[in-house]
Amino acid sequence: GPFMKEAVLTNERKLAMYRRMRLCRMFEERVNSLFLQGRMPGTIHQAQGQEACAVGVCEALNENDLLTSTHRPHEHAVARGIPVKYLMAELFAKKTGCCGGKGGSMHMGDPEMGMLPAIAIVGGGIPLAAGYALSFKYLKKPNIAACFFGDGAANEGIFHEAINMAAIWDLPVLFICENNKYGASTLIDTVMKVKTVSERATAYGIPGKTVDGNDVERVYQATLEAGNRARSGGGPTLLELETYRFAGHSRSDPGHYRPKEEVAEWKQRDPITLFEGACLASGLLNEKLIEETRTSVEIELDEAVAFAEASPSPLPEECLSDVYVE
Amino acid sequence: GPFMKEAVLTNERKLAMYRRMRLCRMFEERVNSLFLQGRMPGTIHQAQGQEACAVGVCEALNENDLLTSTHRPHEHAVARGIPVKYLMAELFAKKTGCCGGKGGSMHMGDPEMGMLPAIAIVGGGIPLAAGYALSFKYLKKPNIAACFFGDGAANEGIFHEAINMAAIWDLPVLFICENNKYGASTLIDTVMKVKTVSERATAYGIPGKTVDGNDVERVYQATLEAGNRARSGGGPTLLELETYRFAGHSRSDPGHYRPKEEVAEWKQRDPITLFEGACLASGLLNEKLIEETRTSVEIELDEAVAFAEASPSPLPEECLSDVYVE
Amino acid sequence: MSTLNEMISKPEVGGRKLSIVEALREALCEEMRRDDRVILIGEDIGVKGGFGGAFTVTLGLAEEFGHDRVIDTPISEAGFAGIATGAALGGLRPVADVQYGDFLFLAMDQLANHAAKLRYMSGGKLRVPMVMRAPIGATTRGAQHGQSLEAFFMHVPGLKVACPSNPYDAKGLLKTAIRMDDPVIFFEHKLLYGSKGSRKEVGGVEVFGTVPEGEYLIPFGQAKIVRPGKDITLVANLLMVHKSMQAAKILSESGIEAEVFDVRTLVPFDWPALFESVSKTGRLVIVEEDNLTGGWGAEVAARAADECIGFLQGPIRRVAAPDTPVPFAPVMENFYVPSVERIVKTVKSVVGG
Amino acid sequence: MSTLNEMISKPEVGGRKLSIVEALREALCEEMRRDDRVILIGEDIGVKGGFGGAFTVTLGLAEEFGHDRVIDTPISEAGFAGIATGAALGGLRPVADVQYGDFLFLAMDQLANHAAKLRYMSGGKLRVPMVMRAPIGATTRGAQHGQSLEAFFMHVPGLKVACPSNPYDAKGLLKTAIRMDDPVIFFEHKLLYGSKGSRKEVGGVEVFGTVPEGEYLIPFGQAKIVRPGKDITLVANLLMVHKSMQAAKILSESGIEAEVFDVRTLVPFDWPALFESVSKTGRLVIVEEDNLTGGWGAEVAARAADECIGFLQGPIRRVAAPDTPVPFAPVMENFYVPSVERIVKTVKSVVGG
Ligand SMILES: Cc1ncc(C[n+]2csc(CCOP(=O)(O)OP(=O)(O)O)c2C)c(N)n1
Ligand SMILES: Cc1ncc(C[n+]2csc(CCOP(=O)(O)OP(=O)(O)O)c2C)c(N)n1
Ligand SMILES: [Mg+2]
Ligand SMILES: [Mg+2]
Repeated sequence: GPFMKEAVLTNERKLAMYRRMRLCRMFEERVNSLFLQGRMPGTIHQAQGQEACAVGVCEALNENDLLTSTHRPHEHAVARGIPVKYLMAELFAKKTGCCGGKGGSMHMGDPEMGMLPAIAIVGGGIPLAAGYALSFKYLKKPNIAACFFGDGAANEGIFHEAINMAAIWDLPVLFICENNKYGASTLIDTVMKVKTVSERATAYGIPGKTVDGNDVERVYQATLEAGNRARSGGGPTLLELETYRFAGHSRSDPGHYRPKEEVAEWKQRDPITLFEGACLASGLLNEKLIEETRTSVEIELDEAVAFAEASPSPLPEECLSDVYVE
Repeated sequence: GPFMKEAVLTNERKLAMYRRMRLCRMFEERVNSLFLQGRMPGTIHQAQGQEACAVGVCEALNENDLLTSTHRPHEHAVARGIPVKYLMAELFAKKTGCCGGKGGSMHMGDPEMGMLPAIAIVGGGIPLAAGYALSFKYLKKPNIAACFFGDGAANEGIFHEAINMAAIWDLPVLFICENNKYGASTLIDTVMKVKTVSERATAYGIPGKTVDGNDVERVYQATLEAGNRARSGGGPTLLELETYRFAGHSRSDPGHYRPKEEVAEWKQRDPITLFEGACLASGLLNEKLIEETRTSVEIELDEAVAFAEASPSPLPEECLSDVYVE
Repeated sequence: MSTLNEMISKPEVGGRKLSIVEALREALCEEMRRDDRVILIGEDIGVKGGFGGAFTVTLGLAEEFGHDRVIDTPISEAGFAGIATGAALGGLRPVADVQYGDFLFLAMDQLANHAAKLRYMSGGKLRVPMVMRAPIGATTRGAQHGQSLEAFFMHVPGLKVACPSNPYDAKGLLKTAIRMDDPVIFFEHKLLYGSKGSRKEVGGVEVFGTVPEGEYLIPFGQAKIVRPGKDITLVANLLMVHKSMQAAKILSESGIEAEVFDVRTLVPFDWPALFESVSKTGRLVIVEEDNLTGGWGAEVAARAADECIGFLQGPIRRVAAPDTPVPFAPVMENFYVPSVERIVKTVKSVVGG
Repeated sequence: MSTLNEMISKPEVGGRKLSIVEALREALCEEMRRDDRVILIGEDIGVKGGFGGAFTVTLGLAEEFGHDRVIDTPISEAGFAGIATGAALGGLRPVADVQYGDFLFLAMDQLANHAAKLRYMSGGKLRVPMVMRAPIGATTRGAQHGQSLEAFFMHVPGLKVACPSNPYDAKGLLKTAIRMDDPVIFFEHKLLYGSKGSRKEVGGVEVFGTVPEGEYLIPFGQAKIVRPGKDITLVANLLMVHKSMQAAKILSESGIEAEVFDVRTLVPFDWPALFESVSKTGRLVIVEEDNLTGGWGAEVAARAADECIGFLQGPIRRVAAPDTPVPFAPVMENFYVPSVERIVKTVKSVVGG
């Protein structure tokens, strides 16, 4: 049968997950300050607060599995294991970036690392993941495709069409909705009568499940379970991760449409603090280790920024290449 | 409050419904033979066997309600009460046709008679009905929009998007799925894991209901009920009518993908025979009345064909008009 | 830029300087006050504490007109395009908008197969008085947030297409579009919105045009010669009108007087004015941000190559984006988007050659 | 027509006369036998007892290759366009199809924003080896089943576009498209399919071309002069190649020798061959079934008005459908679709004038 990871997380893996969550968060914080310094073009959509989703899901994926992402891809890319220097270089619009400077923040990804360039059309990545899963199934590969999208994407027609086809063909794909309550400024309850996105799975005859998206172990377990089901021919699952973004929708958004109390409440449930707490309690972590982690992450990010800054820009004419293979 | 029809059907109305069902069926039969004689251009999608849906639904609509239809619109148009001579003239591509010869079989309809030109893009009429319903609600009119579509249309993304918006805004619209088991040659069970289309209503938090689409009284009652709910601000309903088309998908289709037994079985449940039987049993109908009905319908159709044939063709250059208002 | 812009939007007495965002907002506001049937429908356009749409155009309108008239939708472009169309059939005058023009592709079927054709299919019985607003142009957002899409919609019979270059035209054309009984795709360039609101863009052009108080309408199908000249006709729209004006300034220093032709609306297009200008100058260069192949400029060139062939003293050339998606990196994007230099160079190649 | 057609698809030894439907089916069959990764995906293409797609092209293929390779989909054009794209990214070579080209608008976002741009967005790391087949042309089905859509896709960088006029080209180009690593939109004209199968159309052209047995490929970007002539260049594709050939015959009776240029692929376009022909003849008329404004013919005219201006002895004219939706009534549709008479008249207006 296909390779399936252990459900029980070893201490080693937990520590790696902890560091990766830190890396995600600190990457976003670094990007934020660099952006404010005007050192990055375009706009950015950040994911502080959603680290448990990114890391929990990616921890459950195998090397040759495929991940798709959205306009908010930074943490997904970090969690998937794309070296941060290539992500940073992309944000700096450098030739060494993961997309050669052609993609930018909204298209971060690296097919060679098991992640398509992120799709900035809301919902647009859903059929791509299903199609990739079709190729896995057809080629009899043991892999799955995992597709991140937001609560807002669940109202796009493509969500309906792609999930239905994945369902009738039992494709090895996971539809993972990061429900952070808002699509831009729009509260999910105002654009959907159902209480959870996962309920919609019933319309396609597939399992739907809602889990705490700020609990990285829960996210891991749920993803692994759904993944194993998919790997063994059981078809897709619609997995909803309840989470929250601490920052605004994009850099220009102060987020006045969200009650202060709501933001504060969620910050109380910071996924990193939660996991850190658990690891401290179990004695897996201690202040010293935490400090060391922070420091090593800082160094990794410093090196990434240095790499990005030292990297050459693409030549203007390079915009003409990569349109066609032939 | 808005005008709501009586739930109990008077004998008078039942007789009118019976005649209308006959008119639908005999219209299709007449069109079929005219088409085979090569007297009609293009193609046609016929609805023999689905008369209870067309007549039951339209009987529950008020004068200023709005109906939308599909590539299979003939019986919907007849049931809505558009004089058959204008429908026949359209099929003959004449200037006197309900669309002036610009629409044809797949775009039959007449806004002045409460029916939009039929939409031949599968699912394409669903948001139009919802939008029309939005105008009813906004203008505080007592009306509803009723939208016919097939089982195949329930897999189009627009089905998902439009029904969701109608749901969150409580629009006065009925989504009426004529489930005749097949989308062209494709059996519904092969493209949908759920057993009924109406189950999908749960994904939008609205009522969904499946009824016998060959029982015209049931269809009427279900439509009236959902319509009253919509008229009084209760929002949309997804109504599924289980039925069957006796003919092929389109004129060129012999329908070899359907088991003979299945076709035979459904023909046993011919909606007209069923209603006729009930009316005979209750003494409302007798052989004489049935014969008179047939005859009067024949005459109406003869006159329609005569009108169509006597009507002028549009001028070639007329193809240039009606693109813009200004 | 503001001086160039003055020349474009002929200052009127009693006018104030507004950004395009302010001019568009004023147009929506005036039309909504004038006619109850005018409603707005789109994503994040009326949410309390929200953005007023992706570029603040609808900011404050929900407060004045309420949420029955400023309707926030789910992220369902095809769906609300169809709902706007249906509502228009039902007697309303919806002004819908997509946050980025690129998303119009999601609504393409509803716009091109339905909104554009319903009147025709009905034999002239129906009217579809709706407007779809769409911000376009490259602003370092990459391939899915920077396309120019005029050509796709200019090619759909049944749709009208507007593309204002300045606040005066933006207000006047939007008011006309809202009163029009045909569906209109209304393109706005992100770099022309102006910096009011939180959305200032790098490379943005400060277009504060003088806009008269209150009522005025600009008819569709009337181009504007924003700079008269005898040597060559420069046809442009949106941001490219401004770049063409800058190029014209530089060109006149070397004795070439370019006539700058602002199309204002692509459908209907003011062909008589174009032919008159080209017949006079004998030379034509079209400037568009759209990809070269199949851009709207091709149609302009084709018409001139038919109607004006006898007057042409040189080749008809186009300054357009190359046939590639929009790249992210500014160095590449600046190469991609037609520059003043490229316009100057191309004009000289035509006048010289 | 068959004699004209002979001239088009140069008979080869060992060839047989096939309809375009048969030629396309043979191309699919050969490629599927050659390469396991080639799969078909679309509506009603493999159903037992079904149609073999809307126009019988895939008839029998499910029987040979099974339902894992001939995949029947729900009616979800955007969805299966995206799934085909994803499968292509994953290493398969999907050949998808819509039943009528008009439905491509439903998949426009997946085709134009995704399939066309993924390679670029990835900095050249991805390949999207997929084909989307689409039957086009007016056949008295009305406004939503008769459009010609080449121009929309010719304008999307990242997509390639083919439009064969005869069985020989249809087979050779489809085989090339399937082996190509870029996404291809493959247009087929309903009236050229031929009457085999149940789908004979009124006004259909009996194009039975000689097609060699087995292996041959036709490269994209190579136009074909299907009739040499010295007086004027007639550029056409699909059905219009045949009407242009008929017109050329009539014209030669009045001493005008038209060179008929079959574009075969719009992207890439064989510009050198076009410029050579126009430089030789000095006159250009483009014949397309598409709506005039913004049709692919506009691009051809624009390029010639740039590159060949010095050689042009007359205006560049286009024979195209008027800017209206497709009408249903045959009398109107015949007026709408470019006729041999209109081509003859237009050519004379150019040669005369
Ligand atoms: C098709 C489409 N419509 C609109 C947008 C503009 N937009 C970008 S992100 C966003 C909100 C998405 O919300 P959600 O799916 O919940 O993801 P989140 O931002 O919460 O991570 C919107 C409307 C887009 N990028 N694509
Ligand atoms: C968007 C779109 N895709 C495909 C078609 C071709 N087509 C016409 S009818 C049909 C089947 C529709 O099935 P269903 O919705 O069940 O309606 P029915 O024909 O059974 O009444 C198909 C695939 C179309 N007209 N529109
Ligand atoms: Mg969200
Ligand atoms: Mg059906």
